[in-house]
Amino acid sequence: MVNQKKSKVIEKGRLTELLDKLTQGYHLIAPVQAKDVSFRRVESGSEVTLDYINSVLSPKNAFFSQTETLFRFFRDDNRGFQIEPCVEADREQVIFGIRPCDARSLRLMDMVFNGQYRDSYYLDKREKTTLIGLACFEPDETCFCPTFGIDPASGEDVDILFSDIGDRYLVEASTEKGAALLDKFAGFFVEPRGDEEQLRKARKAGLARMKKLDVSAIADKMAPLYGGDYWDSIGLKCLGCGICTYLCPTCHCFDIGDVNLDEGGGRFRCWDSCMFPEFTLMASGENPRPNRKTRIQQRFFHKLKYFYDRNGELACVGCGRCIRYCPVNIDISQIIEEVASGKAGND
Amino acid sequence: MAAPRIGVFICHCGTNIGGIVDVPEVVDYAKKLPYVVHAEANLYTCSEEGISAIKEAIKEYDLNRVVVASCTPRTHQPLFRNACADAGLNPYLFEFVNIREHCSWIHMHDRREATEKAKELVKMGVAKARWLEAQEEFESGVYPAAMVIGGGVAGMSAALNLANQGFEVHLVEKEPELGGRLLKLNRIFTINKAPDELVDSMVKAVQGHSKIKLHMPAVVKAASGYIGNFDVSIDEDGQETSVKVGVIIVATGAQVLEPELYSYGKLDNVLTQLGLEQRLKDGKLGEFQNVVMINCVGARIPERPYCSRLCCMTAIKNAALMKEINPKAQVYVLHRDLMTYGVEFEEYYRKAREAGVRFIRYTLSNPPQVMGAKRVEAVKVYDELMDMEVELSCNLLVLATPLIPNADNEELSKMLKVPIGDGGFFLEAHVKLRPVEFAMDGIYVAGSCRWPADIKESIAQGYAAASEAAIPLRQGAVRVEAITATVDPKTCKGCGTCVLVCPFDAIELKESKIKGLEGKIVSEVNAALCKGCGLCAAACPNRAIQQRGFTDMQLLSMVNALSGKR
Amino acid sequence: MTENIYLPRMATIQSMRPETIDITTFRVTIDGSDETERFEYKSGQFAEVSVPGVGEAPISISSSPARPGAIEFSIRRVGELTNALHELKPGDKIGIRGPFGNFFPLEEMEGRNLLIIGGGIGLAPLRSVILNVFDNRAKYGKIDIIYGARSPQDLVFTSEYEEWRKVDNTRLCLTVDRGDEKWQGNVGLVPTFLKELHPSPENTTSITCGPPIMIKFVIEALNEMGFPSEHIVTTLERRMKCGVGKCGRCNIGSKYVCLDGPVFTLKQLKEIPSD
Amino acid sequence: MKTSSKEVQDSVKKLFEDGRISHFIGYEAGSDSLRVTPCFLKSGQTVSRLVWNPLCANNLAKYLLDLRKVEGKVGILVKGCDSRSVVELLKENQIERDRVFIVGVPCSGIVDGEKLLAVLGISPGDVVAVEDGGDAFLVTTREGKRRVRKEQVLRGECLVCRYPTPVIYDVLLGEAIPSLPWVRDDYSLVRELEELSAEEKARYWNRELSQCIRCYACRNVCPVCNCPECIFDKKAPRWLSKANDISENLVYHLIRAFHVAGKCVDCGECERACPMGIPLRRLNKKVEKDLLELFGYTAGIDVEQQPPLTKYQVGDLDEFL
Amino acid sequence: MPDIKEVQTEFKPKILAFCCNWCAYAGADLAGVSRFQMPTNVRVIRVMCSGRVPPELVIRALANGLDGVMILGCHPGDCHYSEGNYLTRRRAHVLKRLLSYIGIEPERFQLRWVSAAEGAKFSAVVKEATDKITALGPNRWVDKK
Repeated sequence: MVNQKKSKVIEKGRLTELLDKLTQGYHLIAPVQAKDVSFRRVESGSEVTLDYINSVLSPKNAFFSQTETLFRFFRDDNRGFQIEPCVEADREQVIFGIRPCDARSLRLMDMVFNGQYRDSYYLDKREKTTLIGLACFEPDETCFCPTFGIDPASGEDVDILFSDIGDRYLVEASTEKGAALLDKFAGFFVEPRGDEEQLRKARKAGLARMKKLDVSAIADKMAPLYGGDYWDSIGLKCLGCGICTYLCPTCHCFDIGDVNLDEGGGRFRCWDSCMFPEFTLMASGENPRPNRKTRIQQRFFHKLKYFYDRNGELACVGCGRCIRYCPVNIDISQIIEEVASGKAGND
Repeated sequence: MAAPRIGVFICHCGTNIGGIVDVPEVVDYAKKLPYVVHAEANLYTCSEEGISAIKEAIKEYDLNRVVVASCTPRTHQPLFRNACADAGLNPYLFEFVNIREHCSWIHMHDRREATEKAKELVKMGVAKARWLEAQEEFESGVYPAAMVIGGGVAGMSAALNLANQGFEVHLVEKEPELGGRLLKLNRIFTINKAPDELVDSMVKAVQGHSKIKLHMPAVVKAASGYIGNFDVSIDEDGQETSVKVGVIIVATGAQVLEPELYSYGKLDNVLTQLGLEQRLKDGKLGEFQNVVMINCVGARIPERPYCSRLCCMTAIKNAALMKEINPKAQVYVLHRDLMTYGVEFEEYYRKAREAGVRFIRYTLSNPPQVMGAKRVEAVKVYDELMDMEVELSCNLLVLATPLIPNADNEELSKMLKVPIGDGGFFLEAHVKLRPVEFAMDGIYVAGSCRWPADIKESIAQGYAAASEAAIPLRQGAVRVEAITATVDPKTCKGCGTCVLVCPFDAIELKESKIKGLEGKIVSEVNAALCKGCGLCAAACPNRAIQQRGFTDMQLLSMVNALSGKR
Repeated sequence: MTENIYLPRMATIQSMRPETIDITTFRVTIDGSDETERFEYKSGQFAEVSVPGVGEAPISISSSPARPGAIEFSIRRVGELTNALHELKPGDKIGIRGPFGNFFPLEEMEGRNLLIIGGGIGLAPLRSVILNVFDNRAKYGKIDIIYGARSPQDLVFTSEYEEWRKVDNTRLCLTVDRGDEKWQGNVGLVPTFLKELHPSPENTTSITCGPPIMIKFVIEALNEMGFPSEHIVTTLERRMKCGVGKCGRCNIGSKYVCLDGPVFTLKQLKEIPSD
Repeated sequence: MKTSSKEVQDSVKKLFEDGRISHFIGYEAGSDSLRVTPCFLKSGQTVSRLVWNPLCANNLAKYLLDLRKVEGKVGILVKGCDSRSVVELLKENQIERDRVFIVGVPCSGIVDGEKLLAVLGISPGDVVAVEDGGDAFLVTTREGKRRVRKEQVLRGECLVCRYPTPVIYDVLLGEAIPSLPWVRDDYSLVRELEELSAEEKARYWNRELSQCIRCYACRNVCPVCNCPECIFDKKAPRWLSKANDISENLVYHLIRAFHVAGKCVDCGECERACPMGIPLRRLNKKVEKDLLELFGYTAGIDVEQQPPLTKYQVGDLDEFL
Repeated sequence: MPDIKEVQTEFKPKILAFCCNWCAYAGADLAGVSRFQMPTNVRVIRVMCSGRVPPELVIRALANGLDGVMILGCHPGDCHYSEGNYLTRRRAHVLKRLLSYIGIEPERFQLRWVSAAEGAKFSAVVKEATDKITALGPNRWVDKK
């Protein structure tokens, strides 16, 4: 953290130009409009949209791609293989427009990919990335990030925070990395006029209405529900698709697979989901989670208990994607409420 | 299952393959393919030496899969499968790669590309071989009765042959009389005798045979089943009867073309050779002076390119006869080429010439012209040899027309599921190697329904078909190639798609009796009815039904191998 | 750059010894001088063994770290990867990542009697323990090995039994579910056999590995016999991919089998969900 | 939508009371006012949870597969499209007719929430309730009642729905609706694409399908995707790589389109479930259109009708190049 | 994923032909016996009936990068199994239209009838397919732009 927060301002009219400039030195990943908004690598500032509450896919793809080559191999004449690790992108990347909830999810993902075993594929990209957050003033119905102590208008988990205050963005660096980037593009930023804090405060008014659930002892309250019939009807309703896990910014499960060609091949990892039956299916044919009930139970226990047990944090940032996109309206916030209030008891 | 150990045998086929494809290069390539533990070249893999090389290699290298790259499985697969079996390897662990018909013979001018293609074909074969599985053949009984369709000489010969071997025979003839086309003939060529003697003796033998059941006049209305087990429904004089037989011989003969040429059908002194014979036989020919015969009428023309083979001899026969009846008559035979092969026929032709029959060659581009308004008065023809046009006076014009397929061949072919080839004649399984069998097991062919045949040939073919047909009858059982469908009852969801697409009603939905799946409705294949087409395997939504020898795994592995994937 | 945890090291199959119809012991050295020696592991750990182009699977190490020179894996062919492994031949290359997971607490067991109970292929990691303690024989008390398989043909490491039996103060008791004409040993399930043998819990740690159903009943039997839960050591099996606690599929409750296991004491198991 | 939630509740209550069903699958209010969620009842005591309104998009037929083994009959609420899925499930022997009790409701269209919000210019929280008002939806918002013409805000499949009344049922709640006035060209979406050049088509579908994240929601939500082990999940042989790239995505969606050929009833669930907004109906509609044009076949009408790709006519089109 | 395919200078399409054992495969044999010379681009996979070829296999072959796939079966009415080719024909119509709908040129997937007697037709079909697909250029299953 930078001790002295140095606030700057950029006029809205100059944003596209700034983004264009960023694409020249960095891989710029920013929200792009398709049917819904998604974070994509962009080649120019004009591709970027800022008219969104949150993206359908979180920017986790930029660190933990849906499919990522771990290494390639080539056969040699001597029944052996030459293994060639995949070279990481040589350029630094900037994620522009990340919401505070998604930024927090990266902190949770770091806990997984760091530690005793360092996942260099994730961590290298993480190190090479500068996060430019966009403060969130108009959350969606399904948003409940304050539940997890996230201030949607704060820059706690980003390097730089942009706050839309009408005709300008208030720009604050919260890390050295962020400050360095601002310095590099200093020409775009001007000194604040003075009314910025006030404007921002006004915009934040709406946030007071945001859903904030009680998760104070949720992990403990989950424990007795294990195996209970509370999960039966949720399991019955669940279609077993991977929407909730794939859209979730904190879900990190993956599978590893091989490609086998005549000349060689490679090994890749790709997203996987605890909702899929094969996820835990062993070669012997045994499956410790044989049905949708046990799988959905795993998902909620992982989010609300197991991750907490291991890392001291809940594995949810309240972004609301799984609620918004679940085709059968399984709602984690409802489940949290029911667990917290004791309504989720086993009949 | 032991790890695959594949042996690859690449045939030079003398120079047939080796002269085009760089066989040593293919062998080296094969050696490096996955699971290949041995690869060698053979001068002729199908020779005794080649076969023993396979057997030895199976033992020496402990092979559990064999791939031969040579000619076509349609002729040689049984040979190599037997070689494997002799060496103690299940014959279904053999895979055939065709690098002759499908490679060296069709790419003779591009040795490099042909070699590359041969390599890739071998690679695909090896990829499939890796997934081959041992199979047991299903055995099914053969009902000891035969059906012969057609009561001409071919059919009667076949029927008598089988009946004399002690098998029950159903002989189906559509006319009210046995004898077929022969009944209409006046004389038989080379021996110059009336056919009656021959026909009568055969008909008597047939009629008096306790093992032969005659259906006459009768036609086949429907047929179903498979070798050993056919159900044929016959319409016999308006009454439908059902007959069960183990084999079927098709000997339905052919008919003579009635041409629309040379004023035939318009002027009454124009006859076909058959018409002439009819008149001679009935003694209704009357007086004649100058006879002109034209050969190849309606034959060897673009619409009907084949040579009917019999007409030249018929024309010679009848020309000589005309000269015999009226030695003063001028008899001309106008021909395009004369087919008088072999000693006997050539001699017959010489005698006709000696008797004074005159032969004039014409060409298709310059055909004879018929002169005369109410009757044919003369025929103009451009004589190739003399290089001049001659006008022959004529009061009897006789046209030699070809045999053409029966109109109902198509109907019968659909009923029996046997193919019809070019021109509408039935098509045998292999022109050289399987001349009297159809590709459909248990159905055989003899006589002119397959190709114009003279009496001698028809009888020989009748005997040949009968002796082929006697094999399953005698053995009492046939083995079905183990390419039938199998169901994985665990993944089968009982949707019944396979039941709907199976052309043989070989699949039924039944309650499973397998432990752990009791009561589950799943598909069950009746191996006796399954003909191994694989329609079910392609239609099954989750691939719970597979065709042995052509599994998804095997086919997809070939596709992947071709695209450089493993 | 830190070490890439997903990159396998190339290794060479030195020999393949068939144990049963579908189990083979692979003796493997890691390519490069000293690399095999630098592969430091402990009994109970596993490695991710891979065939490039086919895949990777966690396989427990069946050799003893006290006997360097090569690493051994005894592998049953059950899936794609193990099938592919069985289709290789000596001299072929495979990939190795690891060692991963925790290990049997052999140091804590010093001075104690050991009761080693195995079933089927479950003897593989236990063999690592057995050979290890044999090589440090003085540090342990009595060693009882109870091992069972479905039939005499399914017993693994049979060629070594004679040698094992010669070791001081060591007993090897075999049982099979179904015997044959030649079989003269015990016939019956492992837990039943265990009860019959009735080893004393006194100063004894039991280590068990085998099919889940066997483990369940062995633990029940040990409980009955008075073994305290901290001295009942067992292993768990889950589908694993990464082997390093990232891919998320092998958890039981908050524990990752690949990271916190595969070795657990009954005491630890009692604290996590039972699925 | 003349049928009210109350009618559904009463009727289901009676079915339980008369012992005609042991389970019921219907809808209940969702976690916000633009959503409903599937509801599973085991007794008549909780029927008050049931709702029926223009938000009831889910095709509940898929759940019949999960309840195959329960004791007693399973009651289910079906709209026209859902009933056609039931027909397909019956055709494929996946359910037994006498083990289900079909409660049909005529449906004059389901609301597309996103379109509704866009047309009204409001956010989800503003909506209180949506009701059927004949040719319009009556939307209760925080600010009062609004009327929206149906054509503006209907789901895509409802705009081309030719079966507003269930084709199979044991009881029909409300009056049959013979046709919907706005339905005209069923296949304009398909035709538009058919007219493009090969290159343009490739570009279009590459762009759309490159977004696919292979969450399999389209498959899992689909009632006719009911194989116990999908071929995409099989390892031997492997038809599809788990690696997500555009090439494999194409393989997935093409094979899936083929697997539902002749079974897809255009209930629209795949497209509704897709989080990435991929126009999956455009793919399925293409096959539907071809089956109609080539073989005169429409799925989900008659249990006795044989699937088009399991039969043939000698006179079928025989041109290929 | 690893794309280690080398770049070809001259485009030589690779075409797969599933041939029915009874007709097209025999027709191909006859073409060989008759020494009809033809382009080397086509590789044959023998199946017992054209009806054995599921759309998945065609789709997979095209996705794998093969430039064309043909199913060669018996003429209508001539199926050895009486109706396999009719079912193939229905499936192929639907598949061909679907492939074309996503931008795969119709020439890349062909169903053709070749009898056992049509050696000349087999070679003509091979030549025609090779020419047409060569003219189209490489299969762009995935639009690289």
